[in-house]
Amino acid sequence: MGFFLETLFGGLMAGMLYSLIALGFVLIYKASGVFNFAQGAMVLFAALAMARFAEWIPKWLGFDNLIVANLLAFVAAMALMIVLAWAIERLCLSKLVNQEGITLLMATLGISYFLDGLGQTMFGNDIYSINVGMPKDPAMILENMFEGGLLLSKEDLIAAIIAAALVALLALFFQKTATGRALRAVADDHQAAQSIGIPLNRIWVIVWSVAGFAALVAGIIWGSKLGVQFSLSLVALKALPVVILGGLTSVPGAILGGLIIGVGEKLSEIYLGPFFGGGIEIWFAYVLALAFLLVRPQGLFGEKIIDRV
Amino acid sequence: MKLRPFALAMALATVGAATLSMPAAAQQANEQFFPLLVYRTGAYAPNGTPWANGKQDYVKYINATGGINGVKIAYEECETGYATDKGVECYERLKGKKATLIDPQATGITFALTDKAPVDKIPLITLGYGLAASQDGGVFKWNFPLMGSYWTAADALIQHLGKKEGGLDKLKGKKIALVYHDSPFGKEPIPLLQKRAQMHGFELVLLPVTAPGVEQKATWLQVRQQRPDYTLLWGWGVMNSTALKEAVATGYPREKLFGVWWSGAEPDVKDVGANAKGYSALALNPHGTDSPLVKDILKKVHDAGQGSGPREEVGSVLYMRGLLIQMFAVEAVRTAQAKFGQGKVMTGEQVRWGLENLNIDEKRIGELGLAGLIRPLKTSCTDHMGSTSVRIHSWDGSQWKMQPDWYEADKSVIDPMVKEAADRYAAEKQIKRRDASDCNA
Amino acid sequence: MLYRENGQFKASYAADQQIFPILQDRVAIGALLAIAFIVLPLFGSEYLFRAILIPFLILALAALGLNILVGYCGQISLGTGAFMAVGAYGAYNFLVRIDGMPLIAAMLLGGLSATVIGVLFGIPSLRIKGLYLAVATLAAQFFTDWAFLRISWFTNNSSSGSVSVAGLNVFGLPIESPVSKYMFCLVVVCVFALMAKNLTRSAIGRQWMAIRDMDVAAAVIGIRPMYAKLTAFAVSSFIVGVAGVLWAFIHLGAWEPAAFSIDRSFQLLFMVIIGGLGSIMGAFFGAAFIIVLPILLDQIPQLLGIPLSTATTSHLVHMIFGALIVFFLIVEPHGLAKLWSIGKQKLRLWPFPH
Amino acid sequence: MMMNDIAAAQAAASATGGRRIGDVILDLQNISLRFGGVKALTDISFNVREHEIRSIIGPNGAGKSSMLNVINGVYHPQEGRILFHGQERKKMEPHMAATQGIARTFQNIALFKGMSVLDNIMTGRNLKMKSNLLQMALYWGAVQKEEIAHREKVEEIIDFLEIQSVRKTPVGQLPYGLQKRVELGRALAAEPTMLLLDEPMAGMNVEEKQDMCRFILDVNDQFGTTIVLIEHDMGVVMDISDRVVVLDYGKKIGDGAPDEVRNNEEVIRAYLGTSH
Repeated sequence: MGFFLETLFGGLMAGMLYSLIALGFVLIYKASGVFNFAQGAMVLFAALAMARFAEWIPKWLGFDNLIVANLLAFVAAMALMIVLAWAIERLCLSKLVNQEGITLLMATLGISYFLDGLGQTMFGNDIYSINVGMPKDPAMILENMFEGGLLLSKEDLIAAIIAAALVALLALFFQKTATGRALRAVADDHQAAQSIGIPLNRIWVIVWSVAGFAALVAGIIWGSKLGVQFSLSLVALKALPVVILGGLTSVPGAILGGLIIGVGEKLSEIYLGPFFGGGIEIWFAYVLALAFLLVRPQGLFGEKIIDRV
Repeated sequence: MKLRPFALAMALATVGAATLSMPAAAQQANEQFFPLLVYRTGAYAPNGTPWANGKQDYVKYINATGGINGVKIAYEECETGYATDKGVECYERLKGKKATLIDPQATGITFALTDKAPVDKIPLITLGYGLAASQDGGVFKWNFPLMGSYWTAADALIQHLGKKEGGLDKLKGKKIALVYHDSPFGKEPIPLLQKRAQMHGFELVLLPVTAPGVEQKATWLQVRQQRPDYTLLWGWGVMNSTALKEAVATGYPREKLFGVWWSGAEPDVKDVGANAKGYSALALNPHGTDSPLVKDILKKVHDAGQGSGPREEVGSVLYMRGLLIQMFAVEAVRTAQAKFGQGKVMTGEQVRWGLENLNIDEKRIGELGLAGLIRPLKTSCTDHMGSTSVRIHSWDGSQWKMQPDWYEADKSVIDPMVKEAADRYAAEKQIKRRDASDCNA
Repeated sequence: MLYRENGQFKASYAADQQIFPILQDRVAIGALLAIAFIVLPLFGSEYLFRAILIPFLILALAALGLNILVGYCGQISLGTGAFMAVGAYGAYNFLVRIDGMPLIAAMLLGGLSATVIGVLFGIPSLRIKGLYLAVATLAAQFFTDWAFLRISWFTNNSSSGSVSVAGLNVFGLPIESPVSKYMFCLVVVCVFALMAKNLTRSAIGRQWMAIRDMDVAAAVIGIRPMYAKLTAFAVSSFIVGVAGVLWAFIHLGAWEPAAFSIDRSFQLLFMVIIGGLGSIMGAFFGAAFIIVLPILLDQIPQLLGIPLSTATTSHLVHMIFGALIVFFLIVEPHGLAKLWSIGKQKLRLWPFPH
Repeated sequence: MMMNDIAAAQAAASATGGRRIGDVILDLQNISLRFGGVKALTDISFNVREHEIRSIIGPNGAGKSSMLNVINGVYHPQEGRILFHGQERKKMEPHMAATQGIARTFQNIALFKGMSVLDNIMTGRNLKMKSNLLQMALYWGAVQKEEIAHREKVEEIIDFLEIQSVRKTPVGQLPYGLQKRVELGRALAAEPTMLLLDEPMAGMNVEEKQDMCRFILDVNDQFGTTIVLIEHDMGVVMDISDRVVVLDYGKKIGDGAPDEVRNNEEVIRAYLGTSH
């Protein structure tokens, strides 16, 4: 029982991080109809920028303070992500308006390749660390209830809390602010939004910047956990089933989907894995999402697609 | 207007055709050519880079000190990205330039090249990796897994655990987990561990990690559930540091965690720092900058502005492994020259003979500037490994600390397995085992 | 003035429905085949065969298969590597488990195994579309990656999980030397390319394109979406599976599942995009481009005397590929094949532009 | 001017006597269709007789296109019965309607824009092509013969619609009016017994409309094809239709011969009310 709960917690905490990445997908899809395959590359790019700036800035400016260095690096990395968002809008999206979803998806595949190359050329391809002072050792809780107590990774817990806070923040931003309303208007109907004076281009820059922000935070959390290097871009592949399960257009879907996938894959790996020889979590998440799609093609909270002719 | 990209494409195609059809860039007639297959990009770049730099630095060092009896070494790097098909492309490209020896630097590429090498007559040096069965020179005429294979590594680890417990028989009833990279590299040790488990009565728990290994939460939850007495780590690249971090996060004692020699370098622990304290791994090669060889390289290569990588990297574990691989390559050429002609460029076949007749004794080790740091190595027609000596080093939170004891793989365990696997391979490939006359040739 | 279709009148529908209705094109393709079948085997270097031509032919075949699915039928797939793997491991098992299994039979059976799996993972396409389907094909990718690593039956209980083949022959002729390997691939690719072309210009090809361009309208004129999509999946994965067999048997010789990883799937998708969606010739253009470009980028700086580090080159290749993908999608969504036909159009008018 | 021409064409058509309105072949009974909470069609009943030209009119959003989509199986009504040739239709997919001989065109052109005119019309014949996959891959003998036989049929349609000069052009490059014509050609290629036309003349100039009217009447006349037509141009509708159904807000408000409908008060109110 204790172990089951540990697995459950582990899954929930991993799921929260998937939600964070999935949120980046959903935001961009809602606002620009682009299924952004480059989200993973953005995570890597942002994390590389963060890690390297935190290393370089103290050297350039000649001081030695971890907190200041991290703050400055965060600002610099965020600025870079905004520039990136602008460049993507200017050079790519604005030229692909009204193209089909598949074309846009393939364009983001191109962007993702480009970013992988650019990030490593600019920042190097070694393994770098992000030190934001996350506690690494685990905590034991409820020791009087379970034999040996329940193991809880403090780092995962904090990461999950940050992710949850950010997800809540973004959801609020989307629902309550004027920009958020404009974003939703764009999501509903590009042309209508344009006709009432919402500047599409600016909205896209904003939404890609916000996705860049989500990527940066995800990059910092994952980077602090795993170290920053090439494989970080693969975490996006784990978020894909989340988006599919939750529905491409739904913020709550991304959150709930993340938790379901997180818990589902951990439980499956531990309780079903041994019967299959292990290593099943990656495809299990996909097959779970796929099976779900067959029942509900638009995902958990997605809007039903009606073909109009 | 629309024609312009087309014209551009045509121009590119013309240049391309010219480049591709051109004969391989001619190199000096009196140079020994070593292709250097490396990976400095992708998921395994942090580990591949120091390795590649070590290989290159040693070549530069030999050239700076007058070559091999006056024969300079030409080299060319080719990026494989750890991908088998890229590796094959590199091999095909560089072999055309009269390649005489190749270190594929990846298990998958080694498997693909093992079939091609005998045809092209290019020996493969796979120091500490590759196919365990290729130790058997009777079947694998062109493969040289010098210093050890995954079987000797696993054997040494089990011996070490036995020693800690006070005897191999004390392993009875114990539980040993293997957390491994889900690839041929990670799977190779399993047959040996299963055999040892049978011999000593310990329980073996297999926990695969999907490559590249950034997601291990479930694996380490299983470790926590199973509570193995020891856990062996068979990882590469980012999998290692992630494993250590997850071990920390799930509170698995690092003192009970033992890595293979591909899981015991600086990039694996650097990022975990003090939290990895107590973790041990096999040390196939020495590290540090104290040896005369490394000091000399720093002086003659790095101080001359010729260093392949940053100076701080020199002496790191994987850098030293690259250095050692290239050193054996050079020694093979030297050995071959002794037989086929001093100061001549050796062919692939001659280098192969050199590899098969290596005899690096204590005296030679001293001359190479590594006195006391490596064990003698002597290869033969039947034994392409030469030595199975290995030590253990432990991470003290900031650096690797070498432990004094040397381990040798137990021949009585390994040899029958090698023979059986080699015979199976020979049967599959319809290869005839070499006879004595072939050995003396 | 040389390239003219003026005066080449078609007196019958049969003549009008030829693959290359223009005489000059027929001459050109004949010459190309003559070079491929006669000149290259005589004069090509081993490097040219092994490092360029053989992988080019095989990947062009795989891209061709993928193009049927993506370019002709409009069903995006990110799991091509998986279907190649199924082909390779399927053929391997037929070869090692059945005594005296001829290579060509094993190859076709491998293709059929890929067809079965392809259709299986194509079934969701009946219910889900576009982006969602892309994720379904990723499920195929990850599942097969896992299955061939984990289920030792597929690898004939190889302890390391790596398998290899040796002593291949066709009708007693050994497929060992680079030239024989090249010729074998060339024949297979030519046969399949011709068959693929035939399919795309007959009724089923029109059904695929109809589904691609507007599936509701296609259904309304009597095209069964299920039949059209599943045949596209079947034909596509059969061809891709055969390419997988060639890749494993002929090109690599020894392989592990990583040879068919998701990177391979993306690589093939890029070939299709750059080469030209919905074009048989595009698959060849795309494959040539993607194989040759990195090699050129490796070599040209060296020739110019500005050696780039291997890492820089590799990153550069990534960036150039990425930029080209976006470029092609924006400027010429039909890829190199379209540029080629524009070039021909210009040539037709040359030297008088109007 | 134009009306006269059409009337003349109609007169000429009836003069040849090729057309004889027959029995009811399609009977729609109490059809209701909802999308989520939105009612698109409410309790609609009407029928179509063999060989007639049956028009559906109504203001925008009246449910006309939805009605066609119900007839050929794109939408599935929640309530009601559909009888085709006297048999009740069960679960229906669009391609089954095609096999029963129902073809249609679309309000917003639904051509296959990546294909040439010829290929577009050839797809219309797909139900009549019998070769299997392997034969097609080999493209020998029978397949080639079949292709050529169908090509001949398609060329007849191309001649009929007077689009010979663009047969190899990708449809996306054609002007709007020609695209509409190609779409009609694609529907005709299936040799349907019933043809559903969704605003075939929308956005056309007078001459194009005349041409299109002529084609519709010729089809009806020469092949005896039953036609269900949605059209906004009242003049055209009243001139060429045998009977007219009027929809408004998803409900039927009128049904009958053109003259009856023209004088139906509810219809007049609906049209005046929505300023058409």
